[in-house]
Amino acid sequence: MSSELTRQDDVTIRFAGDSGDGMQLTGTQFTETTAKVGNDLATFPDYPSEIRAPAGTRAGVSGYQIHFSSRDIYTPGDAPSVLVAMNPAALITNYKDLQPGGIILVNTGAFTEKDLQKAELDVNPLTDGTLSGFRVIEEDINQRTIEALEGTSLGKKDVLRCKNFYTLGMMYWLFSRPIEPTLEWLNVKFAKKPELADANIRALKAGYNYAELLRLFQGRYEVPKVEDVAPGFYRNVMGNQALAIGLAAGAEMANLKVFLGSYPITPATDILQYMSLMKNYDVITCQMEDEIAGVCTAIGASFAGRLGMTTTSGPGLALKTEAIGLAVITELPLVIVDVQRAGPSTGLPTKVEQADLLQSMFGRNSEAPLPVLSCATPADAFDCAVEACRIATQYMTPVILLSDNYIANGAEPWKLPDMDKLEHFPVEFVTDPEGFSPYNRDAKLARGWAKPGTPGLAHRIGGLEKDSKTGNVSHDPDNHQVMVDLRLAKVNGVADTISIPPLNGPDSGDLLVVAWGSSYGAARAAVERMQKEGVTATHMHMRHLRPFPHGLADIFRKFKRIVVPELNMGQLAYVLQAEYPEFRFEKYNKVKGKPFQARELKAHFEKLLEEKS
Amino acid sequence: MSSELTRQDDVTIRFAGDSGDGMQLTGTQFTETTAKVGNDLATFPDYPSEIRAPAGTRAGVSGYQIHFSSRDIYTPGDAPSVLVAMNPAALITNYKDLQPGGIILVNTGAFTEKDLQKAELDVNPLTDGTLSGFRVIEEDINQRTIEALEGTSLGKKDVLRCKNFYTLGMMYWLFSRPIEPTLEWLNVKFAKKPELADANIRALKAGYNYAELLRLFQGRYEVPKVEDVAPGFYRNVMGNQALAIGLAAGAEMANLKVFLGSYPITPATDILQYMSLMKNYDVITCQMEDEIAGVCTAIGASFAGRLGMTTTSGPGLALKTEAIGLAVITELPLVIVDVQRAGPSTGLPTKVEQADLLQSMFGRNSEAPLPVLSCATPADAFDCAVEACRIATQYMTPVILLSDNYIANGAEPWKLPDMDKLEHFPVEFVTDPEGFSPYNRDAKLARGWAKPGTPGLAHRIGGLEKDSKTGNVSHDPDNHQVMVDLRLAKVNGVADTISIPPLNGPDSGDLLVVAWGSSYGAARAAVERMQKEGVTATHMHMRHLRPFPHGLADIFRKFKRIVVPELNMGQLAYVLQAEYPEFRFEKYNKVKGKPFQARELKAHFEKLLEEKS
Amino acid sequence: MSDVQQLKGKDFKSNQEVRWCPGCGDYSIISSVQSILAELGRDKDNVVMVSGIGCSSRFPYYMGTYGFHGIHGRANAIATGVKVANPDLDTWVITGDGDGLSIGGNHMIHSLRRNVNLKIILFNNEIYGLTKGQYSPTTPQGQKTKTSPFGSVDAPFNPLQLALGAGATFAARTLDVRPKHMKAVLKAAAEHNGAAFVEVWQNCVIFNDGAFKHWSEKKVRDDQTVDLVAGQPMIFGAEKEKGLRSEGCQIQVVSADEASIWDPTVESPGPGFLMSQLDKDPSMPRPFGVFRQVEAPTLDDLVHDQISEVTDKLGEGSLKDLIYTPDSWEVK
Amino acid sequence: MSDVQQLKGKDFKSNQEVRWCPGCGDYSIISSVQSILAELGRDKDNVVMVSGIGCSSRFPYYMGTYGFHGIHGRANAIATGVKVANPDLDTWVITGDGDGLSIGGNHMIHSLRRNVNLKIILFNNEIYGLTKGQYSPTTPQGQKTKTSPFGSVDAPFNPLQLALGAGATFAARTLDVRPKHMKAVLKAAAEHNGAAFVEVWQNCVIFNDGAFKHWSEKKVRDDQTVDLVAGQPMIFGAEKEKGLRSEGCQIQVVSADEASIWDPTVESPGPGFLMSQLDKDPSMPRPFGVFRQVEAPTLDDLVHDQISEVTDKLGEGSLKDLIYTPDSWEVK
Ligand SMILES: Cc1ncc(C[n+]2csc(CCOP(=O)(O)OP(=O)(O)O)c2C)c(N)n1
Ligand SMILES: Cc1ncc(C[n+]2csc(CCOP(=O)(O)OP(=O)(O)O)c2C)c(N)n1
Ligand code: SF4
Ligand code: SF4
Ligand SMILES: [Mg+2]
Ligand SMILES: [Mg+2]
Repeated sequence: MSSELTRQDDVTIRFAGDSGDGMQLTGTQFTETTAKVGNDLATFPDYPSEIRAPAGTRAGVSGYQIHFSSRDIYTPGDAPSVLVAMNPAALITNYKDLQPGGIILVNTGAFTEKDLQKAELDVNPLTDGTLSGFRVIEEDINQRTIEALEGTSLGKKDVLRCKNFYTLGMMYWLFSRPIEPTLEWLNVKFAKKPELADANIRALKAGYNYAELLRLFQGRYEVPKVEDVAPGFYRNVMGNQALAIGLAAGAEMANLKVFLGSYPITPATDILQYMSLMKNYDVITCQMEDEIAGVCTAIGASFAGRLGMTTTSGPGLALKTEAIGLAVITELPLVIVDVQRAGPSTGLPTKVEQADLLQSMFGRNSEAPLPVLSCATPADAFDCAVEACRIATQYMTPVILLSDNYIANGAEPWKLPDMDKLEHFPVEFVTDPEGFSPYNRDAKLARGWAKPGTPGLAHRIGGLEKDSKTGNVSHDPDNHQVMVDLRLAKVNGVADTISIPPLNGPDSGDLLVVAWGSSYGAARAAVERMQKEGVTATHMHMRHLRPFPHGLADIFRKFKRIVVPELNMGQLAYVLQAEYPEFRFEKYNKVKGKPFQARELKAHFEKLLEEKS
Repeated sequence: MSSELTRQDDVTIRFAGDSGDGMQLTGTQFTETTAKVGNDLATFPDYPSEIRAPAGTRAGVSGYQIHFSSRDIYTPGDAPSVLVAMNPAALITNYKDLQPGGIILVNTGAFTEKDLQKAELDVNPLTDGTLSGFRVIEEDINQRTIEALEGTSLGKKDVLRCKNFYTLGMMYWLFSRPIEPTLEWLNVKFAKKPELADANIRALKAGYNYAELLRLFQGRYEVPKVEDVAPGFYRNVMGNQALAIGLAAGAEMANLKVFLGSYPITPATDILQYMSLMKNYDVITCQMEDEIAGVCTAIGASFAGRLGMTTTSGPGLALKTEAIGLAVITELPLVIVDVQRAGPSTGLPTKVEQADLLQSMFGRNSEAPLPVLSCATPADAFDCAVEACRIATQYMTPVILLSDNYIANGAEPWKLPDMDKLEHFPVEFVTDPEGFSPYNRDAKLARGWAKPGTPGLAHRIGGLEKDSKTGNVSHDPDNHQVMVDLRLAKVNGVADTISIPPLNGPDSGDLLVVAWGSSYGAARAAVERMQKEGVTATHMHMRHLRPFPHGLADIFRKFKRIVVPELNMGQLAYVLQAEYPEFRFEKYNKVKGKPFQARELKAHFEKLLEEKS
Repeated sequence: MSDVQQLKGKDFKSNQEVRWCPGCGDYSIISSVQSILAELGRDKDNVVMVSGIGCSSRFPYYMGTYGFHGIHGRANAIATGVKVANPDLDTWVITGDGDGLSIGGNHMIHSLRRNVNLKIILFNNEIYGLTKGQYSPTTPQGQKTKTSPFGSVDAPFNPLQLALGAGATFAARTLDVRPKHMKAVLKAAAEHNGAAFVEVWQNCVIFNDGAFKHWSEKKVRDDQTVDLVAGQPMIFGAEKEKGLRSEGCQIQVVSADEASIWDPTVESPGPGFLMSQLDKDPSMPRPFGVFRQVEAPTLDDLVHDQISEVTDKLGEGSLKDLIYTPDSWEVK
Repeated sequence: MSDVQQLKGKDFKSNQEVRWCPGCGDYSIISSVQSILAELGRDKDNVVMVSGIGCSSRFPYYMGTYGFHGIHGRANAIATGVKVANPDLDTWVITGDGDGLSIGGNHMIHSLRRNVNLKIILFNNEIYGLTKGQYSPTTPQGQKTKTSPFGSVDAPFNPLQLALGAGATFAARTLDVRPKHMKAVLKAAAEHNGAAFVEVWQNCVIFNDGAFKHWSEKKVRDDQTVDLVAGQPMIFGAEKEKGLRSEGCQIQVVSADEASIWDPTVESPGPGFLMSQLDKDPSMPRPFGVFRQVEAPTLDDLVHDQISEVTDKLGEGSLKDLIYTPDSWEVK
């Protein structure tokens, strides 16, 4: 066997093991190191389900996929080229996704008869030909780890817990990554438990050395760093984390303090968790008794002069809708984040879906328009959160920002914004009693924000319709129409400050792919691959879903066909069809709790183009 | 002055007075008697607002309009020909709506300086020419009532309370109505307080006699009964009442017992109130702690084998959406009634609007389709409620039935269904354990309904996605798609059992008016008037809003223009446009808390036709 | 800033016409609130009145202070947001037996356990007024209302017991027809540092007239009610001749001189809870006044104290710190 | 119908794999429920288990009875619908401290006040398990959790006091690690005619391990806890040498022979309320067992009794009566 360094531009690894095997940690460490090395990357953790399944079962399998490259990439990869399988259940539920000829590293230490039974296997897939066509590396990682840690003070259970770092060491060797960042991390993480730091470090090094020593793999790979990467500072970031930072940044850019009223719900909980760490940024987080209290405290806080926010997922958004209507009629700024998950009802709570668009647009009683936006990638979540804060405060309106759990738990390198170039949008509270009325509006139709405690501005707002001039309760029919029209015009006016999203591809042609949310990566990668193969197609990714930017029709007009791939039954397509009836929006839908893969989109787009010709 | 009987085919009267003047009662009595006389009729009560306003103020004015005719009519009339104004506030807020030359009966007993002040009037409109162009009959009704009741044991306050019956007597004389039905009603109503029955009867008779004696009016009118009226039994009914009866009837036709879990909210509360009187029909009503508990108890009751129902208005529907998603995924029958009111948020809670359509269709997290229907008139509410029960039980699905407070509080003669011809749709519960699985489906894709307590059928349902075959919790991606598709196909399948609504007018032409809900009367009347004037236009009224009946496109195709008048910003038009992009649906919207008037629709339709030519 | 010292009750009025039914108990409550705010020298630009939906919840519109007329049942949650966002604001919750105990019951109990520094006035008329007469969670079992035409089957809450069970640090009861008593109770509430729950028995002349007449009418009042005054014996009766004596869990009617002294400041909510149990016993007078009044840290203080502590420890964060963390790297 | 007499605990299991973490307290609760249902001879086709969302709320899937896994916080409401629709069904609510006291707090207190004949088991692990470790309304103030990294600022509920304040006719507390005690309590609940609230202290090994160890561990248990047994003296201690004596509102530790007899059946919720106040006093043992157990009409009975009464009085209505009322008229 040879072990020269083979250059490879694009690798996808999937770590799979039991929920207790620490695969998420292994994946994250590999990711952090890979980011530091200067690769572009995208990740996708895939938890089994909310509930803990018995160890060793198929339901208990936890996976973490990382796609890294010396080029820009947009997705965590379709088919992995390397699979790490820590037990039979992990192997059997994952091997089919692997590329033909891919490498499988198997921990044979977990392939006893009992292990096979737990995975509902009658025969051992390592021996029955199941894996023919793959390059299988069998290693008793359990035993190797035990050997490596001989003589430590740890009990057997704790020793075995280190096997993920042993494995990580092997993978670091295989892909020529430095082990130092992980060593540092371990030292910090276990500063108070040096015996644990030591054990994991020993395991990591042992795995690395073992791979080198025994030449386990047929070769060793190098994935050079991205060369044409824009200069600047970078940081690896997860979607929920970027969103949390963006919310804090957005508030600061509005010159306001955050008030986050929330209630835990997968996959949005992290945002609340991240923000509850921001106490020294004067960020208030209140975990309330339910979603309704979460949004209502945020509304109260906005009334009091903070920037009210609330974070949730689909079922929680459903509960908040009545209160959001109150924010619409009182015209208070409010940022509502919905990290979508698969439904209906509780559905598949840890799986991805983008099916809350129509709920966001229309899920309120009566005419209660508000702006809706959605983020495309983990790093984009930062920009979108800032944008949501901008719109909320500049237009005095609730805003819904849609993310999903593919973005939320995925990670990618984030090019940090240049602090000097951030365009702040400071709020000016009303302070002048002269001519004050709560519904005085500016040119954008936003009403003035006068906070309690300001002398001479005492006023009352609320859920009853108000006179457009005095702000008093009004039952006047014409006034109602005026206010309904004003609220709608204000929201539509947001279109004046946003622009058409960039086109990935020519600005006219046979096929326009209009996508939104986390389908970004798959849609863009699919289209770019087609372009490379000489087929013209263009991808346009919508950040603003209500209102749409001006001028979309001019773009639509220039394409023969428009297709809208969505992880739902066709929600954006529905909205586009209603608003641009002169064009035909073709749906391409998938509702399986899984993201699109670039190759499946590409195959579909190619089919469309063939049909046409 | 002559007082011959003038025949008139169509009269609209508006009774207006202070909230405390009993105008709603006067109106209802006039309505009941008019129904018995055999006129067709439609009514529209207009309360000031939820809250009691100070006596005598403009905000405190309460109105009741009745339109009756010897022909079929569809609306409570646009401009009244007679206005009864019990005080200055009532006069000033209503006289402008009157037809030119119309009659105004004024109670001058309430026109003191103080009364004028309360109505914010500097000068007396009776004397300053305001009313020129109308035929004003001034009468001190307060004084007349006091005189009529001299010698009774009642105190002055109670005596004055009888003035509405005095007024009613005058109107009965003017329009040649019998007083007997009201006498009977008074005797029953005050069976336990004969002195009150007696006083009101004396007032009523006195008013009648006085009008006759003094020839107060220039003439006396006769509105002959409708001649070509279909034979059968009739009853005058209000919308909420018809809806309540329909829900009870629907359950019975499904061979089930009602469980209504609800929470009071204007204008839906009456339905709960009517149904809580139905104890001897084995109807269970539970007023719960909130809307969420209302719908959740109904879901639990359906699980247990009753027909669960819940009634609410827009803000309440917003609260129920999460739970409705649970009913969607558990595929339990559930009837949800939303009596729409003007919003957003609390909005104008006693005013009409039809702006909950999009909320009904899309206001739930993820893909959670369900059938939506809407009623057109008070009597139609009965049929729609039965239809909602049919769909809910035959398809094992939640159904949303939309009404609004124009229908809810309006009244019309209802042609009672022939009991023998009612098409029952009895539910057959699953009882056979052989091959049982909770998601076994029939040809309509409805799953079987097995109720707890049935031996051998113990099973678990819930909000997590279930395996389409076993009914166990499933995280399988393909199964999720299967279930999402099945739920959608089932709801779409309802279209197989409904038909295209009848066309009022030719089946092709220049203009098709597509309306829904309580705009029925105005739209139909507008179109029929145009037809009488020789202009062709056709009205189609949608009962089923999701799914639409098959074959609509074939109708749309035959018209040059399609207009959709709605009391919202264009919700049905939006849906139609998204679903039938090959046609153009023009919006005509009004959001003023008021119903359409036939004449305003006619004017708009005529303008459209002119534009075209 | 307005010279708050000189404000009178009427200075706390807004320019909006008050629209409760003539005779409604709400009038006396609003004027009591207005006068105690004036007496306490509160600044009307610093007061926020938050309500839900109901007749009572129209209250903020009639006050010349800042006000928020929310949605049904959510006043406590909205007010929690106001108070925690800005603890300097003098924040009041105005709610009804439907608004605050039915749909809003959860926010009520949670704001009490968290001890949010809110002054909560619950207008208890034992009926839904605004929606025209349905039973509420305080309507007596058996009462006929619009939605219980054959008598309500629901057992009602005892609002004080619910509040105490939820951990209220201040719980009191008063009556619309006794403005003096009401003002004393409201003042105590206003000065309590923490969540103050005040139940006010309020007559709805239209839909539930006389619900409280057995305790509110002048002729029976003295015999049928007893005032709990901190540090005073619990005496009652037309001649102040009777008293309550609490022995263990038993409370007995005794002569005035044997009456026990009332102390709402004992740490345990037990005595207040036992006292409110008298409501179940027709032979006993109904107690009014402050049932519990103890000091405990408020949520709003705790939130801001924690922010200060953490900031002291970690240093004030800047936007840049948040974005440029140590794990970032530079590409040149 | 199955021969219910012969069922065993395991006959109440479903065929679904149980998926709680190894070591989770939930296991002992489900097996206790299964065995008491068997012991009481309940018919599994007549039992309905209703839950909300949470680790604990997966319970119905593991039972071979009818089951409804609802949405977060709504178990009590769904179960109320089940029970009132068909009072013959033996209806249970399975909920957690988050599900039943946080988002579901309102339905909880309302079902208790209405005395719906439900058996409510609240799995109190003082944490949100399913969402991986955020503080709940029973988490002690100051505890660090995922959403309170600097310590929780919320004061917690005392679930028993909340239940009693809401009017619970049956309220009890037990522990996962004492299956015998738990079964006795659950049996009493199962046999109570009315809403039975049972708080079970349940250890979450993953996110809140050892939360109850000061009262649950064998070595401290006897000294730190006292069992409330109806008709028995309240004694505790390794040698059963100590007792509780209640004098007035004071409860004191005395020697075993001076201990008072515990009686949960007194009408007043006062004694149970005072007993649960001991939780605040670190020097006192924590009481377990039945805190209150009194008879009162149940909502489900009242609803159906009213239907019968009205039907007896007015006669059974027919669809025709509903439609063809006396005020209808005929056109020929
Ligand atoms: C979500 C929602 N549900 C129901 C209503 C209708 N509603 C308005 S006020 C009210 C009850 C009011 O009762 P209470 O709180 O006792 O106030 P009161 O009018 O008696 O002062 C109800 C049910 C509403 N406005 N919003
Ligand atoms: C409407 C809604 N909000 C939030 C959630 C997320 N969620 C699921 S379980 C849970 C809390 C569970 O805690 P608890 O009731 O104590 O149960 P445990 O897991 O501890 O047994 C939360 C917040 C949800 N599923 N639905
Ligand atoms: S209805 Fe009752 S509570 Fe409402 S304003 Fe009138 S009297 Fe007061
Ligand atoms: S997370 Fe905690 S409560 Fe949930 S199953 Fe595991 S141990 Fe039990
Ligand atoms: Mg009330
Ligand atoms: Mg818990």
